[in-house]
Amino acid sequence: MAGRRRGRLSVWRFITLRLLQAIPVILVVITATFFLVRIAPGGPFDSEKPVTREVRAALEAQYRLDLPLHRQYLSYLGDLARGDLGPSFKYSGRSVNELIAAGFPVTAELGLYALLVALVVGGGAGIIAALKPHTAQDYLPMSAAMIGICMPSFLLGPLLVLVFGIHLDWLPVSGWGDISGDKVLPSITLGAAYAAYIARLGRAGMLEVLHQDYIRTARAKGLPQWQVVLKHGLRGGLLPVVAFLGPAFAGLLAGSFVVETIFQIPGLGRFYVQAAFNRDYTMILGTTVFLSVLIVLFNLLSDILAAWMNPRLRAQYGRH
Amino acid sequence: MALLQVEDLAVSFVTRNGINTAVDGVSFTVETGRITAIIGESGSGKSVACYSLLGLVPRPPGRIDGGRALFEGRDLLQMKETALRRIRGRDIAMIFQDPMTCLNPYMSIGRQLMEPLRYHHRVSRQAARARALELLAEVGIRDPAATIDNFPHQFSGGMRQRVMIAMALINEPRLLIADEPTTALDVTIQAQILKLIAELQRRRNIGVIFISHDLAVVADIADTIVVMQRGRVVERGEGEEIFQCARHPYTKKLLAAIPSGSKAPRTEPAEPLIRVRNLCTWFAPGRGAAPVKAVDDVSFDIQRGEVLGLVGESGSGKSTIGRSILRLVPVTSGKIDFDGIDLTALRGRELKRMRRRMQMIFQDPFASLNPRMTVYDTLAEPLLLHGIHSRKHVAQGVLRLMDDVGLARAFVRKYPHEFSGGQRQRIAIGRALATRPEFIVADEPVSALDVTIQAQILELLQALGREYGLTMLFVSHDLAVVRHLADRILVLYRGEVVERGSGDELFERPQQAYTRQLLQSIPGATRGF
Amino acid sequence: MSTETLAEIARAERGTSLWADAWLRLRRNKLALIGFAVLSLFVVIALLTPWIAPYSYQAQNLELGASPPSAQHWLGTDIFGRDLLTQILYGGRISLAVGFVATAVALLIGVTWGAIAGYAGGRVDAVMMRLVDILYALPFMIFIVLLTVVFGRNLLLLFLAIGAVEWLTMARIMRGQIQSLRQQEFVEAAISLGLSPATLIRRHLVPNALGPIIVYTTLTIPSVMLLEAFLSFLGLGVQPPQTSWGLLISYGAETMEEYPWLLVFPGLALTLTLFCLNFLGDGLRDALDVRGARD
Amino acid sequence: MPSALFSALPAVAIALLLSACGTGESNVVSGNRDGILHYGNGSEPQGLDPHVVTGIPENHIVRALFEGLAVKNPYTLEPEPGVARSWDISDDGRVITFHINPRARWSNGDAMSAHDYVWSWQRLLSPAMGAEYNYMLFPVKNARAFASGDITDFAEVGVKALDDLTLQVTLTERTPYFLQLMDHYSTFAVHRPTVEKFGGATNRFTRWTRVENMVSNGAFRLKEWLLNRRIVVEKSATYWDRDRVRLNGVVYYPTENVVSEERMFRVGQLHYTQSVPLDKIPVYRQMPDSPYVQAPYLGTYYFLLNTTRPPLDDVRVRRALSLAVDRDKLNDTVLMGTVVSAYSITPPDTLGYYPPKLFGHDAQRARELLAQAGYPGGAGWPGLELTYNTSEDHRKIAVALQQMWQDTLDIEVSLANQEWKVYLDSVTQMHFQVARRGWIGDYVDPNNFLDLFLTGGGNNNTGFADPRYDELILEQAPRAATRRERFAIFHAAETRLMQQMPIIPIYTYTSKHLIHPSVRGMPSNLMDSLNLKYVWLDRQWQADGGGG
Repeated sequence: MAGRRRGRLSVWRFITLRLLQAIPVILVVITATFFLVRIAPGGPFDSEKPVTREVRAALEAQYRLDLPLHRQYLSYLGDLARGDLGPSFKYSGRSVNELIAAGFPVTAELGLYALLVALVVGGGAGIIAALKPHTAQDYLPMSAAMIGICMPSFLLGPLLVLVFGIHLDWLPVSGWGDISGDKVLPSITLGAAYAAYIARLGRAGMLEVLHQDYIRTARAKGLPQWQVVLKHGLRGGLLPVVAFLGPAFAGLLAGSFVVETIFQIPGLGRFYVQAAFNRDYTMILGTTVFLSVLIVLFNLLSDILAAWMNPRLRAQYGRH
Repeated sequence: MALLQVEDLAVSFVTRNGINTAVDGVSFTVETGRITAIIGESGSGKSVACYSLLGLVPRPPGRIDGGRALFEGRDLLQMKETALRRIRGRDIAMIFQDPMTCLNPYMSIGRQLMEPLRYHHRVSRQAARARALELLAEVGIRDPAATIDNFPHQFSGGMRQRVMIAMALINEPRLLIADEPTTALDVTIQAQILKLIAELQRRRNIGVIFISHDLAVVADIADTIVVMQRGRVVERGEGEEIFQCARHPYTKKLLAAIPSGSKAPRTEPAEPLIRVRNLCTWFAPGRGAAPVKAVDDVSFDIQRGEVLGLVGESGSGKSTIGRSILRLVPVTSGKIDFDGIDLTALRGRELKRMRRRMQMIFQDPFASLNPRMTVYDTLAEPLLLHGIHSRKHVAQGVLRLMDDVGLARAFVRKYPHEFSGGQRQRIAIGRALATRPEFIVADEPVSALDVTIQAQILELLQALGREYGLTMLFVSHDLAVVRHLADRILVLYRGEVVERGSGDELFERPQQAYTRQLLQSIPGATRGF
Repeated sequence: MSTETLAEIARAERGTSLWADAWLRLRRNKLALIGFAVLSLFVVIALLTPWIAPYSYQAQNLELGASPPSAQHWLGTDIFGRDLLTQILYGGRISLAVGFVATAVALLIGVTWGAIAGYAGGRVDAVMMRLVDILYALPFMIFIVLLTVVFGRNLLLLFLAIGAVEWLTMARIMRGQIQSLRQQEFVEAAISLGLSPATLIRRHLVPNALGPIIVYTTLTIPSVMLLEAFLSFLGLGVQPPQTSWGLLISYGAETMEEYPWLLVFPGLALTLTLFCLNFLGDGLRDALDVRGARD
Repeated sequence: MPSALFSALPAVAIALLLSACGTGESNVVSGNRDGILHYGNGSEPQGLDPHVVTGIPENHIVRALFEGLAVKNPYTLEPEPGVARSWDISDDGRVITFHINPRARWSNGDAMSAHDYVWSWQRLLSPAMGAEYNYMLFPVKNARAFASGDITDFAEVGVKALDDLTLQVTLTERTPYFLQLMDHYSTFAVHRPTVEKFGGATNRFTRWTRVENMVSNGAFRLKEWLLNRRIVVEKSATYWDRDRVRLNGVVYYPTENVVSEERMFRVGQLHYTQSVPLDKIPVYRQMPDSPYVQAPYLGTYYFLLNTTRPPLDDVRVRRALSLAVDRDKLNDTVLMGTVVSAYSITPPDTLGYYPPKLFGHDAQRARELLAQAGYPGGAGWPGLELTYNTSEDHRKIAVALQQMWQDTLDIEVSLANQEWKVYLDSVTQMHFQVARRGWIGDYVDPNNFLDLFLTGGGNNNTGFADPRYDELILEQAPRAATRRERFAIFHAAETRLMQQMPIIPIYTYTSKHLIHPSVRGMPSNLMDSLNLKYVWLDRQWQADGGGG
């Protein structure tokens, strides 16, 4: 009992430690991004019809760009410490906080569905392939996975729309939460590449596990094959997948831009990419900070999940 | 009628390189209430024979070529998979060799225990749990109620094997197949497990097949002994018969392989090569936590040309001492003096020079060889690194080493996985000797090997020790092995030296209770091997 | 002591035997060989393209416009009336070069970085991997835009830019591999021989960690080819009339309904490359895994 | 329980798929029934404050929510009454008196007054505001001085409320297009109490344009604003001319991706698209009852030539390049006949003005010119780089031009596409040799195009400097007594411009939309100007196949 309690406490220690380690990372990211965006050619007020000098000066004053660079930096850090990501340059009268708050839930939902698709399709394909390696049952799903990996979403998205949205008229071609079923195609499109990776990872993991001694033990108990695979093989086989999920989910959020554009989804991915195109300084910084925090959190989460799924690792973290 | 009657069983493996006959016309019987031991070294087909009965040999590449296996009158070999599944884990249960890998690490032992019961008998969860608790108590798990929800890694090897046994017995099978159930365990634990199996068998009156490579292990418990070599049964008999009058040369070899006797006392004058003073090696598990005192205030000398035995069970710190001397783990405090040089103070280039003079042979010849380096590369590396041979002449050096350790020269381009365990250990020994060291730490060099191989390797070590004039620290959990080889013995318990003396002294006049326990655990001890 | 053995040893001395052996084993894997042959063919075709291409890659025939496959133009023409086969041939030169060189850059940096971090452990590892985290989080597009401005545009820069992005994952995989290998006894054995860390990493750790790296590499090459197209949009990649498979596919995707052949054929070229790479990668992994060679 | 999670996944996935079945009634069908127009608006507006925003998508929404003093008739583009019931222009054309319609109301019921305009224009011109379109009011006396901070008393600026319903505007000089500017959103009035309540006159960071706060004066009022999803406006109950408004509402979609927009149109999610993918146009053209609508547009697509650097400092080289371009062929092939070849900067028929046409496609003459410049047959050609911002259509044109120059003149031209802001930077810094450019008129007048090339002008970007040209545009044209005289001066200036060829005009833009056949009252015009007051949806319209 005592040992277990100490283990619990240490998990919190571990989490705290990791979060503390993340602080310098995020600080460096902020600093580097802050200066990088200002070095990049073109500014937020550049447009095809150039503004007069007076107007530019007034705009810069409104956005505090008239301050010396180090003062801008310090005042940004000050605002950030208070949780204020500043006003957007592009969307007048909107704060970056507000824009992220509007976009993130949508992207998170999209990412979650995409991940579900990836897990169901990819995990399923990986397991099926691993059950009978080097047969058609292996080659077919794995070939599909390979195509999935190299099929960019700017290609898969429109293809799915053409087939299911236009020719078959089963599903809406765009939108998010407006028409029933409009979440299906984007989720599949975004999840496809990840499904392919998961299929490969899952297959390799399952093959490895199915050769373990404890699988033989399970079979010696007289369990049927499906129980052996699902009850004894799955957990160990999918561990590499879990380790992949954290970075993958963070990647999904950052990489949802293309899918969000194709399907006109009001998510964070569009803001993230457009901010860079618009040189929306505060928005670039805000989304970058937000995403790096997410990356840290999701990596931590997938580590914790992996540890939770793997009792041996659980013990290791307990000792840390 | 016999519980199990196997007749003319033949199993082969179809591989790309042709057909490999693994089991060739094997027959044996198992009676209710009796233990049949199948003895043979790795690759003799003893495990395949038993696995094929239960359909646990993967097919393909495995193939059953013929024979019958009547279990209570029904031929197991003719049964469909579904019918066989009803027998597996219910009427016939198995225990496997390595309790570390044979339990599912992701599932609590309780769930694993209950699984066969729930699957075969559709018992409620509560009832299954109650039965599991009973069995855990029966196999000697302390406080089962508190530990039933623990995971395998939270148990020691011996305890895991007890769990395995409980799992096998939970459905009250009529036949138990135990495949080398004690080979991966320390001697003391091995003795306990053997006792447990014999006890349970008597209490339940079931039939047992006990598979082992070591005659000594089964000496006390087997009723019938079947000796197998290269897929065939070469000898069979009631337990006592075999020991008294073995006919087949292979059986005799097996008997002879059981280590026995003490080494003759040394006559050379004592001149310490290594002095260890107040050695402490602690591991810090993390900031703030109390350190694990793997080695705590240990002092001893090793004389030049001496073989010093270091005995203790897993976790006693015996391997850590060896690694501390070789500077493979950081020393917490204390002094290690090698021929007048303080090893703990060495850095960089000096340390590298020193490494030439001291080498190590590891326990697991599977893990201690780089799987992607050929014998040639493995042996040439130290020769080139320490400039013992020029690149031009290194091939000659490699060949000479192979001769020394008794490996055929033709194998020079092969990879470790292409060798048997004993051959691999020969490569490892060759690598250690390549630098012509003065001192060698042998860390359980034979405990992963079959007895027959064990004897060969021990002999090789002895011969090479003489030839190279080696000083050796020989680490083992097996007193019999150590006694056979060592001039003096240290007994280690929980990081401290509890007793020291020559082999005979310890065997005849053990001072400490722990030493006595070690002595009693030697398999076949009562038989006087 | 037969002369045979000596001859064998003499052979063993030449070159690194692991790679020689891997090659021997690879030669027995039919799929991998096919993959290797097709890829080699692609490379040879890419090298010979200026001589074998049926048309000039920039000559336009605006009146013809986009036309489906025909006797004159086997794979059809694009909207400028340019021969698609020629475009694919020339695009292959760029794509294959980008794919292989950029991946090689990523491989070099990633493997070295990951191996050092994984071997050193402790604080060094923490600092090195935090740097990887930082690079992961930086806004990629701003980074690329800056590159174009600071260095101007050229292909070498493109390789470096892609390599500089792709090595991060490589480093992570490598580090994980090295960390688990680090615990193995043969590493301890190598240390006790007195090997320097650099030699130890190079001779003992890296060859044993190559399996997953090779598989990841075969997946990286096609994604790098597509990334190149994206960088071209940001102004870093190849400029028209030069082209690449990635660009052809992205143009083709825009007009997949009107001129499907403009998508299908470049897509086929990329997919074929991907499959061959994959077969070769799996084969190479198996070939390097000397243990798996038993059956 | 991870295993429980995994076993739940298929169920979730199936549920996800099932919920998809049946896409239901399309937006077009329901919109036609309810009088709601579904409008592809190109992108999310950067805001809805008329004095802050600058783009075209913003224009569409702001003009639905607000109304200017005078509005353009969508059929003729001539000004017609808006908030002002009528206006008087003095004989010298410098004083305009607007008579505010007494029925004009803010959406909260407040009456509109001339003071609203005085205050709003002061807001627009205030230096602290940084309104990018403040130059729209520069024709007004002292407006420029006030905007640049030279004078601080707004009373000196030529805007006065003579009484609640009378606004008097004094201009520096006769400005024939001034009335048009009253339909530009920067000159719209905003509701003073609302703006001040949420932050003050010149604060850009206020929340006054949010749905719950916004007070506007147009035919529609803001109903819903979901970022990057849609903006919904509904018919205003307070609008003075509400009886003529036939739509009940409009839904604006930020259709950033033109290909996606076309697909939305195809499945009946949109009545109207902002643009049409080039490759889809032939298909739509062939349709019976085609929804494809194309019309000339007040804009020119051209290439800037950097006249300060060789080889383009030689007018013969510039002319050779221009003459070598076969604009008609480009239009017929790559551009699918969707544009009008241009040979000068001002679009033809800019309120009756026609630009000079000094040249056509002439390969022979181009080669001669190049030879005269010292590069006979392309020999000794130093190379040339053409810069364009990343876009599929720009790329196509650049690739075609590159080959035309290669074929005709035997010269090497390399292409460089740049990301938008990098491209803008290159153009303003003049770090280019040839750069793609487009100009869309803010108001229908040649001046809006010709003043681009004034010496040192912010949009000149070519190094072109001609004192005589400056004089014609700045001195003579404003003093012209009649439109004809004025146009003659412009013609002379434009002739000078095209003789020196600091730009290569390529084509006059066209507006291209897909408009559902049920949409009525949406005529094409040169400004692509939409007046929602005229638009209605034909409920009777029935398609045989639905969406189109």
